[in-house]
Amino acid sequence: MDFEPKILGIACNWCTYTGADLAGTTRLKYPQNVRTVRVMCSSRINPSFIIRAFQLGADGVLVGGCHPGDCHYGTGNLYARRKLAVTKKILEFAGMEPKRFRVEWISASEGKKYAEVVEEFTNDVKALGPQTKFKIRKD
Amino acid sequence: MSTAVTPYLEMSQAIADAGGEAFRKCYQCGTCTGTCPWSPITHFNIRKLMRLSQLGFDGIEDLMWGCSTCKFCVDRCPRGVEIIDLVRSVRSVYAGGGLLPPPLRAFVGSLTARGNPWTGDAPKRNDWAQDKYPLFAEGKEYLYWTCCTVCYDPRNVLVAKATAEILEKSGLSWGLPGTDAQCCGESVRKVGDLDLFEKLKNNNLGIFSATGAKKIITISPHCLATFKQEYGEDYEVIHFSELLADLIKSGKVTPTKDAGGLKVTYHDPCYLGRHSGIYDAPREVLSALPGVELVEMDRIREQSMCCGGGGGGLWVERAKGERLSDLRIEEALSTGATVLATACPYCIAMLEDSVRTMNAEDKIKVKDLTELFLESLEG
Amino acid sequence: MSRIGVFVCHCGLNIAKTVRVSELAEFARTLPDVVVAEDYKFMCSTPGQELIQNDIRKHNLDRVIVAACSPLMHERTFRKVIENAGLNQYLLSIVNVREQDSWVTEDEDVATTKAKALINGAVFRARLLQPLVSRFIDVNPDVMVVGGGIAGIQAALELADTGKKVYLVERSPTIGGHMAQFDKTFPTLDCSACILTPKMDAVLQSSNIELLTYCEVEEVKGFVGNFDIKIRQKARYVDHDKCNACLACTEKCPGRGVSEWDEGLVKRKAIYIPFPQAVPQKPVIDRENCTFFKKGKCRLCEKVCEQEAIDFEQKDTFREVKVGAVILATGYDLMDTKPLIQYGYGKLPGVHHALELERLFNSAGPTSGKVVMRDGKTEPQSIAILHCIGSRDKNNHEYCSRVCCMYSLKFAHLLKEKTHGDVYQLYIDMRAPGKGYEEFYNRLVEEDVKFIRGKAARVTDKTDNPDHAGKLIVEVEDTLTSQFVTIPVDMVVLSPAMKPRQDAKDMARLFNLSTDKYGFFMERHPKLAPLSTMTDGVFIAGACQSPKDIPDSVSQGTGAAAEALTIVVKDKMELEAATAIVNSAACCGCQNCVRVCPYGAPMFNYEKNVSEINEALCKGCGLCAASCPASAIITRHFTNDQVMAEMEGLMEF
Amino acid sequence: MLKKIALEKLGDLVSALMEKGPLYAPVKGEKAVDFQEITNPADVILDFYNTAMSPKFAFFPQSEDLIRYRLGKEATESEAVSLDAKPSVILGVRPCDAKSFEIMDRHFLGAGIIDPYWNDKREKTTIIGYAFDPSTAADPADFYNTLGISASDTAGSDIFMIRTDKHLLFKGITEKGDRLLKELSVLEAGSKTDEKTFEDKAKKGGEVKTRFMEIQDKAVAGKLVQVFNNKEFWEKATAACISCGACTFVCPTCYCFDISDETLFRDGVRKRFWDACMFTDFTLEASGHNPRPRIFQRYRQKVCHKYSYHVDKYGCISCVGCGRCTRSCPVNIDIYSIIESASKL
Amino acid sequence: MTAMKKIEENLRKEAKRLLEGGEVSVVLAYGRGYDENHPMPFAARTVEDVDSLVFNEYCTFNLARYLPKYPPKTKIAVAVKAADSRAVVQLIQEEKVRREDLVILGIPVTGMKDQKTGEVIDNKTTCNMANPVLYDILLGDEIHGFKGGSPYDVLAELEGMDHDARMAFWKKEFEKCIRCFACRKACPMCYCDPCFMDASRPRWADKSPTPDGHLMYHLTRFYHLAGRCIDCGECSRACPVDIPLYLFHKKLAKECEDMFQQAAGMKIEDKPAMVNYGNQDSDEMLK
Repeated sequence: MDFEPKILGIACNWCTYTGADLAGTTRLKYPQNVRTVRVMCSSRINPSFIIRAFQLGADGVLVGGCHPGDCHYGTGNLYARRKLAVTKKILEFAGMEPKRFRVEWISASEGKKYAEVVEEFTNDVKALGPQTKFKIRKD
Repeated sequence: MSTAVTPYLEMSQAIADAGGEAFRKCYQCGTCTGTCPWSPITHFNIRKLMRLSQLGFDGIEDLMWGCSTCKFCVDRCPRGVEIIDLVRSVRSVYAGGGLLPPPLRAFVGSLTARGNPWTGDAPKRNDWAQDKYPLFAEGKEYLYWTCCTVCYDPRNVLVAKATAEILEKSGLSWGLPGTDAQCCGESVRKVGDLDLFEKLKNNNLGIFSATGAKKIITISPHCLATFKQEYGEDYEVIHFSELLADLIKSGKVTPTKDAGGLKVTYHDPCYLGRHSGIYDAPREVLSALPGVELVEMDRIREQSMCCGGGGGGLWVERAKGERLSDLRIEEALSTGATVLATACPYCIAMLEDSVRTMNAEDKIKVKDLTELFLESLEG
Repeated sequence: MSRIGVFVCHCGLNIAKTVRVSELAEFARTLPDVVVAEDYKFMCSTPGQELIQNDIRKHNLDRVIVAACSPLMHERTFRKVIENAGLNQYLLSIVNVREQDSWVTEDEDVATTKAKALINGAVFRARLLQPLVSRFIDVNPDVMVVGGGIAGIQAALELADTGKKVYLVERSPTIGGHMAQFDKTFPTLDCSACILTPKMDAVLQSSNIELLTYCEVEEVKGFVGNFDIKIRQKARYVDHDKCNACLACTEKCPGRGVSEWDEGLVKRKAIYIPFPQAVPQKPVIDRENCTFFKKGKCRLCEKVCEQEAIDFEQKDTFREVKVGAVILATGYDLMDTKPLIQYGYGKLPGVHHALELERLFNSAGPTSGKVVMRDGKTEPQSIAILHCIGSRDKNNHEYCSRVCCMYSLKFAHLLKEKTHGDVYQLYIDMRAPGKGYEEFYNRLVEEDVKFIRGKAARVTDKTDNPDHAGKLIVEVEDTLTSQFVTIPVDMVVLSPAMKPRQDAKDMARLFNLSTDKYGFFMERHPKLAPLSTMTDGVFIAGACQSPKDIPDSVSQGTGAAAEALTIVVKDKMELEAATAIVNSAACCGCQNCVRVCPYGAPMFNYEKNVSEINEALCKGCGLCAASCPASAIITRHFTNDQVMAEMEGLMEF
Repeated sequence: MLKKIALEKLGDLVSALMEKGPLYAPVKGEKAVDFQEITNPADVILDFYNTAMSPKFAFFPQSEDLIRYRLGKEATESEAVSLDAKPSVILGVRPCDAKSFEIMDRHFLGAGIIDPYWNDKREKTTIIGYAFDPSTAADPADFYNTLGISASDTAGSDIFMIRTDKHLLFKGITEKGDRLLKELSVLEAGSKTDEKTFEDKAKKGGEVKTRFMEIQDKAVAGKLVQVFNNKEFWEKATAACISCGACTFVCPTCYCFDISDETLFRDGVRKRFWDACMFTDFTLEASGHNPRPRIFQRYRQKVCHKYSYHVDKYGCISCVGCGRCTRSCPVNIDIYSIIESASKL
Repeated sequence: MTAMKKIEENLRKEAKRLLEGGEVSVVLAYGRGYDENHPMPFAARTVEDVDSLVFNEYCTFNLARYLPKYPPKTKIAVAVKAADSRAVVQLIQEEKVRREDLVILGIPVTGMKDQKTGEVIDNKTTCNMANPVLYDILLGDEIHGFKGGSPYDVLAELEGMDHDARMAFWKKEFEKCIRCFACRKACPMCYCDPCFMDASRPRWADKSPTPDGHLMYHLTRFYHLAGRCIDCGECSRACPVDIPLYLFHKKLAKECEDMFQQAAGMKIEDKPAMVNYGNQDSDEMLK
């Protein structure tokens, strides 16, 4: 059987989560490897969540927020962008493949973009194979 | 017999698959047709072509050769449809099997057999140069990419020479491609023969990499747009008019001879203007010429009128009254100019032809920028 | 140990078609702490709700998970359901197995596997959910309306009628807005002034409305129920308390400025009231064009003013206003059509834009209601009205401006009436979806207006046809016959896009609103909360939200008034409970929360050396929690451990 | 019993020991030397001063599983981790560290309750002590002499090893040691000369001088009780302390631990693992109250525990003067100096 | 007289003056340890204490670490080398200390040595600056023309590795960790107490010393120090098992400087980078 990656999604309530809903309302089809946690704002995302997700065995982590400037809380995602950028650098320097972590700004009206991003990211992660670097091994 | 028609969606899909899927965005407002320079003089209707494509209706074949890919409609389209892509796709779907109109058959045949559209012998490609100019080799800075048209078309050979002369005088390190150079493939791509285009492209890319060419000067805006948009990003491609404007600014070449109050008007080639966004450089060159007065026509720059030579149009015969170039000459004449300057071999061929058939040779001359410039150097 | 109930909704076949719902319930029963799991056809229906409530009682549930549609759809519904069964509403977790599962795949196995993982995540999270209690604060009973156009006027009047005090802030010297410029209104063709001016007067007369013209909002602090708003009163150079509106000054003034009201078609004085029916009827001095301000002498107005109301020394002043709710009705700008060179506006004198034509129709306008060319005398014999100029256009504004079809029809009618000329409508699609609109369209068809389905491509004055000399030629394809048409006309009218106010972004920033991708204010929900914004207590009405006609603007004004009233009618109000709090024992005093919060909710207590969060200001975004290195901030309902637990559950299988 | 082996045959001995069971011996890391379970005989080195970490981990690992459990639908299944230590050997334990095992025994075995985890491993392990090289000066941080330990003290070792120019000499100290020596056929029997050499070398150990002060367990214990409330003294002495746990984790006689249940998904382990009295949360109570919120209080606790309470409870000071705490301290706090100044108060 | 001796002399002189004049109530500097090579951080409170002050090439400690524990309005003189002064600046930015409470005694110095190995640490584990960025009194002569290369040169090897090799490197290093927390306790920027690692809800990482917990602890701590680490190298020197934490901190400092155009602890007017955003920020940084 093909490797089916487990991907953790973290989506902001106002844009990306709503955009993902829109993908559903418009009946777009895309791979179902992303399991999403809803948070109110991408700025809620503590970088440790990302590390933890990989420890829990996520093969990839996809973070979605409003487009910079369109944050429902005004400036939240501008801070989030810095946080997530540094998180990306940390993962990469620790030795995690950078392609396993992706941040996308997807607005509530971008259902199509959501589906496309998920598809592309799923394929990227699939190509990388199972993530074992951070995954906690139960012996 | 019923006159009802049924949507033929497989055809519509085939067109979409060939790269024309942007037509799906079209909401049939007619801005394209209203903008299209052909609308007042032919029955070509680009909107209708899109409508027929949307539903796969019959009649596409009758319309698809009318477009000269001037890009005016694309710029105006409120839906952002890449209309030229549609034209290309339709042509490739319908004519991919070789169902070309007769004039285009010779054009494609020559390209296939000889790598140029002018049935010229490949080894004679550089005959115009009479061995006066250097060949490009590793270590040289600029590759002067001669368009097939300036190599083989007797009128345009003058442009090739003028350009080479200016380059020689500029002191730049430059060279011509060898006789293995082939057509950039722009027109044949727009005619819809993508396989042939790929072949030509690969041949030319081979030349670039074999000779280490990194900076390429084109004389034809069609080569310019194709290299920039279709060949990849490893090269710096500039049009000769840009280079010339820079050379003048930096004082490397200085026009001296006074033209004595010559009235010149300038025709923006579609592929230099709308396709490549170059409007100012040619005008800068003209205004640098002593004794030359630039008078503008009504339709210029972003709204320039097409000469009709693009998209294969150069090889298609059109009846009198259906030629855009005739209209353009009329417009040029109305400005009182005695020289119609331009910067594209296709435009020169088209406009020159119109001047001849309209018997206006004593009223106006069609000249390339380089020719005008060279004249002012030889003072 | 929690006692969790899991309720799986079929949503008819919407979910059940792709997700094996009974298998899902079966799976849920195997999970620790899940004491009951059931599936049902429509969980949101009354029997479905009762099923949940009965199970809560029967199994003594303390957490409820509903696997159904998106939480954005029915979270509120199910919160009510469990609350009515005696559970705290925050002890609910919604699993989205429709929008983000059954609808986006066709593979049953894939959909069911994902649904299981999502349910497991919800169970992990549910264990850690905490009951939350709403908080109450005092509410200031007054309301501010920003923008004195028809929407704002309507909102202010409605509120004043209920006895509430309203501050109506308008940045120009008069209220009335764009509607004051119109002559007639579609589709009824009633006189715009006749229906608007009584309302303007009512504003002036109302003892509950404090009219603040020539004012702008400078700063907004506070939060729903308790806004502190700083208003800038721009210097009028006329003391309105002294002025008796005799307007002698405006007669004598030698200064000339461009009349905004007349769309620049004529000049007005430098000391002026914008138009005769302006409210208030008191003038202001336009400093730019005032001879005294420009040259240092003149003061004619001062000399003629018996009230000694002219005050050249006047400065901008500021005042603070406290209100409980705010309605923004700041309207729209008309797109500048000059950059669309193909239509020749600004170059070809025969080309007009819609508001200019409105002024030509108006008996109080520059031509006293005569439709004439810019020469002031020639009546056009043929007119083309060009729709969708800059609207529905990727190169300009992608949206439909919604009112142009109808006012273009109105123009056609008025032109027919006033000029008896030929009128062409060049349209892409005729949009007439409103009460009486289609009928109006039909009427115009019968009035022999020429409809050409095609968007105008070009307007030019160049032609070879001697018959057309001196005319404007409109080039267009009649798409219905596929023919390229050239129409010679005397006058061209452009119907340009309505666009967000130039400073809409600044206003949005002041009130912490978001704007949509075009720059219009974003509503909280396009269907269910169209007048609310993400800032509690701030409502929007009229064209500041999207292009709108008068009936819709008025409805929204009334609606926004009602929305505002829901807040200020109460003495106290409930606040969202999912806010952040500081665990002061863990706070390291780094003040990151204070630095990042967009709402200024965290404050640093220098005595205790810890941060404290003003929950009334907190919106629960969680930025502070993610910025807290010591994990001392608890974003309730999205706490670190809740999020981490959910992640764990999602990743187990 | 005395046995010997040529230095170059160390590898053979190591291989022989590895056949008996797990062998822990000093291995050179990138910077420091530490005990590790040997997988490659060539890794063992004997040229070292002392290991960075103490060998206490052999009986008291930093982390140890106690119970494994799985959260179930109705109930949680759990299972105690069985005690199944294999007979093992620690080679190369310095005299001060060997002595520490005896001190730790008093706590884990002698307090009325036998700690099964310690006991299981302790019983099954043979300790081969290793004299400090008399030709090398003691590290300035060391003060084991103060605690009555010499560089060639055999106390706490089952076998004691001394290196000569060409050989390693092994002397059985306990019955367990003798048994192992007998079983090791790679060893040659020691001659009379060897015995003489061993004795000489052992004596030489006394010539290695560490820092020294005269102390008596009871006296120090009493003194510290007196000084306990001298806040000024403690604050000044510990002013530089940053409250990390380095000193306690490297210490051979610190035995504090914490217990925690760690669950992933639904499988979990109850673990015990080192804790340190230097940490803020060491004494943090559930109520939020912390009886030792200040650094000086925690440092005082450490000193008093080792030099006073331990004396009261177990009759000896819980310190062997190995100097590790001082060496590992990021700010060079020196317990010896603190005891010294406290004694003078 | 060597530069170091001169600094020591000036340190005593200034400390005495400041304490005598009552300008400060404490002088944070270096005192004698159990031997020459092991000086200690020392807080001189009286004129008599001043005699115990020392300065030599082993006085590596970053004394900024002690500043936040003093109550506001305590007047403190603190001796700082270049990196240490950046720590002070960063603490002022973060409002953990007040500029007006400090008399900063700047120490321009190079050639400081690691106490364990005796190696010169310039350019390796520190920010490789010679002069303090902020001071009131300079205890030695400003150093001109000191060039030791970029503080980020030491990253070349790790940056050159592929991801797998880097993961292997860090895995091996983190496995040595004994969770003594000396790194965070020695760090002048790690003033949280309790630290996120001490929280029980959620337990970010296993409380017991597991490799997975080490990974979470160190990576999160690196994150918390991103844009704040002033590259003094104290964490790595404090580590009893020699984990080269400084490499990771340097990498993030370098990345943050690139992304946010701001180095930690250079200007007191700066806002800490990770609780800020800039108009020039772009999505490039997420690539």
